Amino acid sequence: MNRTLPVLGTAALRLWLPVLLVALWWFSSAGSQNIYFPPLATIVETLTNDWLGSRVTTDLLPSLGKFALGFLLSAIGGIAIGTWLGLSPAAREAAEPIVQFLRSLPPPVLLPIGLLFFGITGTMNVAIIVLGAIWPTVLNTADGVRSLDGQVVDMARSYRLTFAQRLFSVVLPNAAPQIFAGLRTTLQLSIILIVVSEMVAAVSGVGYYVLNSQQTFAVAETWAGTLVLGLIGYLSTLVFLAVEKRVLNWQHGMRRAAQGA
Amino acid sequence: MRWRGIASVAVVLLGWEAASRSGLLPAASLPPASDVLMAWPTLAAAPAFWASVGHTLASALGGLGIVVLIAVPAALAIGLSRFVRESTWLVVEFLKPIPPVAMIPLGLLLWGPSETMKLTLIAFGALWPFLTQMVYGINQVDHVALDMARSYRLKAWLTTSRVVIPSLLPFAATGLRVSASIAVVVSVVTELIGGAAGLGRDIMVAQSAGNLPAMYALILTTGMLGLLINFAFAAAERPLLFWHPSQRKESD
Amino acid sequence: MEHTTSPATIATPHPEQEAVVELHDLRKSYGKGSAAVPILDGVNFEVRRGEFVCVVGPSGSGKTTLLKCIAGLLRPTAGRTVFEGEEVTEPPAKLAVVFQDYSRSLLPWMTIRRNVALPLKNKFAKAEREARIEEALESVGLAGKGHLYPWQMSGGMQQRAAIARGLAYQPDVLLMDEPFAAVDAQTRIDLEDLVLEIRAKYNTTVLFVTHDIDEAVYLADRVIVLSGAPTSVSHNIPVDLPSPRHQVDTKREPRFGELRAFVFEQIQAAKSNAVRNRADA
Amino acid sequence: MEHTTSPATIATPHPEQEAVVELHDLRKSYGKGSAAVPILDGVNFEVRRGEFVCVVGPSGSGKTTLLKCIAGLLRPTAGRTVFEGEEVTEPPAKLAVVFQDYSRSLLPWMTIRRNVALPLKNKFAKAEREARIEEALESVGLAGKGHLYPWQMSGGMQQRAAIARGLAYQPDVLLMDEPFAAVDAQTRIDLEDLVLEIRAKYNTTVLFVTHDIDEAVYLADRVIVLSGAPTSVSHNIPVDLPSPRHQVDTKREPRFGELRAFVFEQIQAAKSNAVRNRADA
Amino acid sequence: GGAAPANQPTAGAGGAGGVEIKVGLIPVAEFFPVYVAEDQGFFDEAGLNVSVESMSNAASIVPSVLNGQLSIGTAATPPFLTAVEKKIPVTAVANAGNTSSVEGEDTGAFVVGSDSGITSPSGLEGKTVAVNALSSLPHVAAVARIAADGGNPDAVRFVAMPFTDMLTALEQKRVDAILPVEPFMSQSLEAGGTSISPLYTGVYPAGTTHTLYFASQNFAAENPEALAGFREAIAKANELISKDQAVLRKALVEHGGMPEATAETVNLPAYETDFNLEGMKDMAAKMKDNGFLTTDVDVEASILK
Ligand SMILES: Nc1ncnc2c1ncn2[C@@H]1O[C@H](COP(=O)(O)OP(=O)(O)OP(=O)(O)O)[C@@H](O)[C@H]1O
Ligand SMILES: Nc1ncnc2c1ncn2[C@@H]1O[C@H](COP(=O)(O)OP(=O)(O)OP(=O)(O)O)[C@@H](O)[C@H]1O
Ligand SMILES: [Mg+2]
Ligand SMILES: [Mg+2]
Repeated sequence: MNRTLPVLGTAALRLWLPVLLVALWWFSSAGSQNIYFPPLATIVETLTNDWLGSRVTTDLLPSLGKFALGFLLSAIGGIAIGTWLGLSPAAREAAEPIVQFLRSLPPPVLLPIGLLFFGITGTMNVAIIVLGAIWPTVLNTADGVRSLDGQVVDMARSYRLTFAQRLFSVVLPNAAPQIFAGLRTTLQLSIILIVVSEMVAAVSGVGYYVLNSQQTFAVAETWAGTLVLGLIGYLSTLVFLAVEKRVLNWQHGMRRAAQGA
Repeated sequence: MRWRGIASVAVVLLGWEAASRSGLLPAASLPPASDVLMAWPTLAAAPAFWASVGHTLASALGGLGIVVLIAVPAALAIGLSRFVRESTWLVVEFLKPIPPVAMIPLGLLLWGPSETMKLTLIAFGALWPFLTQMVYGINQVDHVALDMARSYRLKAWLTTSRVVIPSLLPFAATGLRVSASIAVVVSVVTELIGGAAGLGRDIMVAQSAGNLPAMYALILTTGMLGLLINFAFAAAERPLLFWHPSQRKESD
Repeated sequence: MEHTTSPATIATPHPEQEAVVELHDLRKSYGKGSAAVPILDGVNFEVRRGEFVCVVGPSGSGKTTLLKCIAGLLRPTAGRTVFEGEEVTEPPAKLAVVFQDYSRSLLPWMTIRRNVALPLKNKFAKAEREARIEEALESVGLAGKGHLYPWQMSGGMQQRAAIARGLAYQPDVLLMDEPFAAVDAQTRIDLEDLVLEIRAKYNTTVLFVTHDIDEAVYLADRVIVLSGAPTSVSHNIPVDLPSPRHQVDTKREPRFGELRAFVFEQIQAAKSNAVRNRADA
Repeated sequence: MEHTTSPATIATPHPEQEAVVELHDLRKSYGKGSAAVPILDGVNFEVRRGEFVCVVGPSGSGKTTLLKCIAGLLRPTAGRTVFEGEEVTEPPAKLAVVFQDYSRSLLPWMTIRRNVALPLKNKFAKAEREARIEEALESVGLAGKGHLYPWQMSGGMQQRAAIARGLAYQPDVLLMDEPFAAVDAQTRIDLEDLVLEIRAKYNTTVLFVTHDIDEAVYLADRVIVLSGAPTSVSHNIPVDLPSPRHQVDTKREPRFGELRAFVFEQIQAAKSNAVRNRADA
Repeated sequence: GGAAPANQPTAGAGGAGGVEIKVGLIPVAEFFPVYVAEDQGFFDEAGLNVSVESMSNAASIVPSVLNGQLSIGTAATPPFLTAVEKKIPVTAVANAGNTSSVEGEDTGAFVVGSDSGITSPSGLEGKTVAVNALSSLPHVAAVARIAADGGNPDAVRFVAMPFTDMLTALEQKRVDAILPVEPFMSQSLEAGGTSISPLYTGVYPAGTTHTLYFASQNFAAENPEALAGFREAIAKANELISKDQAVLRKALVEHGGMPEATAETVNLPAYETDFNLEGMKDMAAKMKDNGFLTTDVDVEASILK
């Protein structure tokens, strides 16, 4: 009893606003004549028709695969590069202009470069996702790595911890909250970049679906595709948070302790 | 002092030039570095170019301003109130991955190829990184410091402004820099596709005309813009974060 | 079980004053459900206005936990804390805490002076604030150091800065958690007398956690000895030494030696008891 | 100016052993250029193998700074630190430090057990490591608490955990910065004897900063008194008390009382001297 | 909503006090008569005050035309027909560019690598072909051409990529053929690509309206005179250009930023004064045959009378 109540409470808390918004949308759009704001019912119908059938294997799974691969590569690469930049002032100084420059380039202009090196393959889509989404993790990791408390640095030095120990037991756990903040943005950008990467040379995929329906004035499909992206984002965030909760367990505990639980 | 940065830029440019000249990089889609750099003076001579830079920069910064205005109170509410956090969770997580690119038609329908459309989409695209970062930062505030604030019964605004916000600053600084480059990116993309005035539209026009050197010079300009904004933020950060371990290197 | 017996018969101090802090069967566990570890296990005592009460007990027995419950920073699992007649649900305004973890209770982005000034913002006008800050810094031996940041100071200086913040706030009730642990012997003596002086001047009620038994006996009107975890009050020892106290004279009195030895023995007993209890369980 | 005179003539302890740590005119300022504040102002002394040296001095005089220079954590502005015959440029492998700011030197993302285990990974095989960790935790009274995170422990427990880490590492030279400031009287006594025992068993050289003069005299072969900032060695006092020490017997000896009083006076003098110097400048 | 600032390649402020017309213009040669008309004062004569917003494609122009931010949009005929089929309330108001009748003057081509061994559009079966966008004018034309050539368009894999990247993709053999239009067609041929077939000529009847100007039905209903004036001015410009292409080439350099050398040599479409209905109907029919449209579109009804 005691244990289920708070859980139910959380569920109710989480649901009321989305339910309210969806209801508002549903009723205010019902019978809408505006071409760009079709009734939600129509959108949902399109969604179920298009996205519960064969498109799952032809469009959804390939896109998800590219997204997952792109995100993982961004995460690993971002943490690696960020750590390197955070630890070495010389590397930071040398790489900073390039990094800052690259991350300010709009992803669509990265497409030619992706095409150039990877052609019209899935690798290109993944490369675009990585090129566009890696930066928040790089930046956050670098900043997190640099924010190590002086007392902890002294401890690590005086006990002559090996480089690996410093890295995995001291530097990265210390930066972990900030790294996760970066990863979460990278996650978001990875989904967004599915669309951008499928702007070029794609004949299937969620991003292609959204773009193509937009080009051909298929508004309900555009909305449906956008909702699919939202769902992907939501579900992947759930997975992400589960992982984060495990890794940042100590931090949650510390916070709860501070709040007097 | 920043010779390493300058050196690495020079190396990249020289590498690019060499790769182009040797045919490693196809000149048809990526002209040699020298051609692109040569296109710059021509561009810079035209007032229209500077007007475009101004448009892109103004909307990126404007959008960023909106982001800060929205995100700071929102993050405080989300971080400090369980009710707000849980209630908005689903909506926020659902909205985050929606690409601003997909919102362009809606933006155009509501506001046309205008500044308002651009600002809205920039704010929409750049909000989330900053917000995410701020919420993570709130979870990091030292609990001993918070206990101190509570026991001295600091008013909410004092606790916020003197305890929570300063410890948030390192997170906010990172978040703002991430958001700033996303703001530039979204700004350019909406111009590119949505046709609002700015560097993105110039890129689109140069591309239609097949003027590759000009197109790449414009692309470089957008990158430079991000670089400049970033340096400005880094410079502004230093005096604000002097107390932070990352900044007090010479404390020994 | 609680003893109020002391080595000899003594008079209750401040019997005429009302109780400022009352603890009624205070209980606190960390963790939930089956993982809950009881720390405070029914703590009962009261502190009267103007009284100076020292709390001693083995390390890890729950002194900090107790102080946080009194300060309204932790919610007790059961039982009540009453402050000036009202149940404590959030930190009372007239109370200040000097934390054990001094290095983290100072804000690194503010100078010492601004750290001390921070809680005064709502309480005093500017001119008075300035005067108070100067006075507080001076009295803890940090005159002229107000411009330093916490991370530019030694451990003892940080601790003194935290004390200055508590003093400048001039609360009705001051809770201090091992405030002098990091300062040298002479400074410690000075600070002890400083706190006594302030208590005398403003009739401040002080609840003081310390590990130093000499210090406890020297400062207190009453020493509360906590048992080992889970904690309750094992002894409540009135200190019948003449006031005002004097570092040399008071400590020279035979009664001081007696009380000191008695308190020490009680802590020892509390500790071995706790060990025994644990072995039994 | 440095005095090696003590209240009575005494023999130099361990004169036959080589020096493990030598300080040659060590100087350290914080800040650069005209903003530089000198803290260590020419510190000279040496510590011989197996010796137990206590460093005392006013709060803020530079004891922590000195320890960090010896540990290779701070680069001196001038002068040299020599460790086992070699100039210290980075932390020597055979040296361990127990830091004053214990709450920040423990990693909050690891349990106590893992905090203690961390530096042992490179030094010992798994089985020995396990044994050492158990032994170290046991000896500081934290047996069975290894699964707790630092933020689940009281201040004293955290400090003991940091001590356990230093002990388990079994260094040739152990630097300890006010390691017992946060623990109760009885635990303190136990830990004092523990450190003496370890020193005897492994011939560990110990450099020990403390504010407690009794502790300094009780533990040390030699007490070094620092002057107020800017700091130099004001006194170098050999402690001619018989070994092994005993908490009751040693402290009962008249010589103990003499040394205690002498050290106290010297710190007082150092302090007022520093004040005078500052007033002169 | 804010007014759109128009300080990009703008047709300038002509006769003050005229009817404000804002054109959302895709910056390709087909629509440059707008600049010519402005430069020649044809809009002034019609009492119009025309300004230009450069935009990337019809899909992004349509919403702004519908909400009144733009008065007139530009589009190739296929996306326009798609919009009409989707019941978007737009109507064609003027003819822009037309299919050239002379084979050598086509503005688009099938280009393959010189050593590809592909010699005709039907030879592209099983191959990959780059187009600028799917369902675009070149895509629709190419499908029709392959079908006409006896090939099966369904067996050809069309992929979208910017014109600027096509040549490289071809050289790197990422694709087997590309469908560049001017100025990229000339560039591709110069760079050693081989044209195996013109893109538009012969697929559609000569003079087919392949690009056009459109407005929202609302705007058309409320501003018949303005639109008539616009059609008139464009017709004049088109007529002028058919006689003297130099005016248009000049506009390409001045208003489009096209390098002069390129502007002087690119092939230009035909510019006719009025819609070519037969061609449009033919295009609609072919689009339906090839799956670009699912229903029959009433082409005649989609044109403003
Ligand atoms: N990073 C720093 N920047 C500037 N001054 C510093 C810094 N760290 C320490 N100091 C100054 O150096 C002096 C000595 O500090 P240190 O920590 O060595 O003292 P200590 O003897 O260990 O004192 P305590 O007994 O209180 O711990 C202090 O006056 C302090 O203000
Ligand atoms: N957040 C927490 N979660 C679980 N256990 C905790 C937590 N905080 C404290 N404890 C436990 O509560 C007990 C009492 O801690 P507390 O800090 O009150 O002790 P203390 O008497 O102040 O000790 P010290 O004198 O060493 O400071 C300790 O055994 C500690 O392990
Ligand atoms: Mg405590
Ligand atoms: Mg110190």
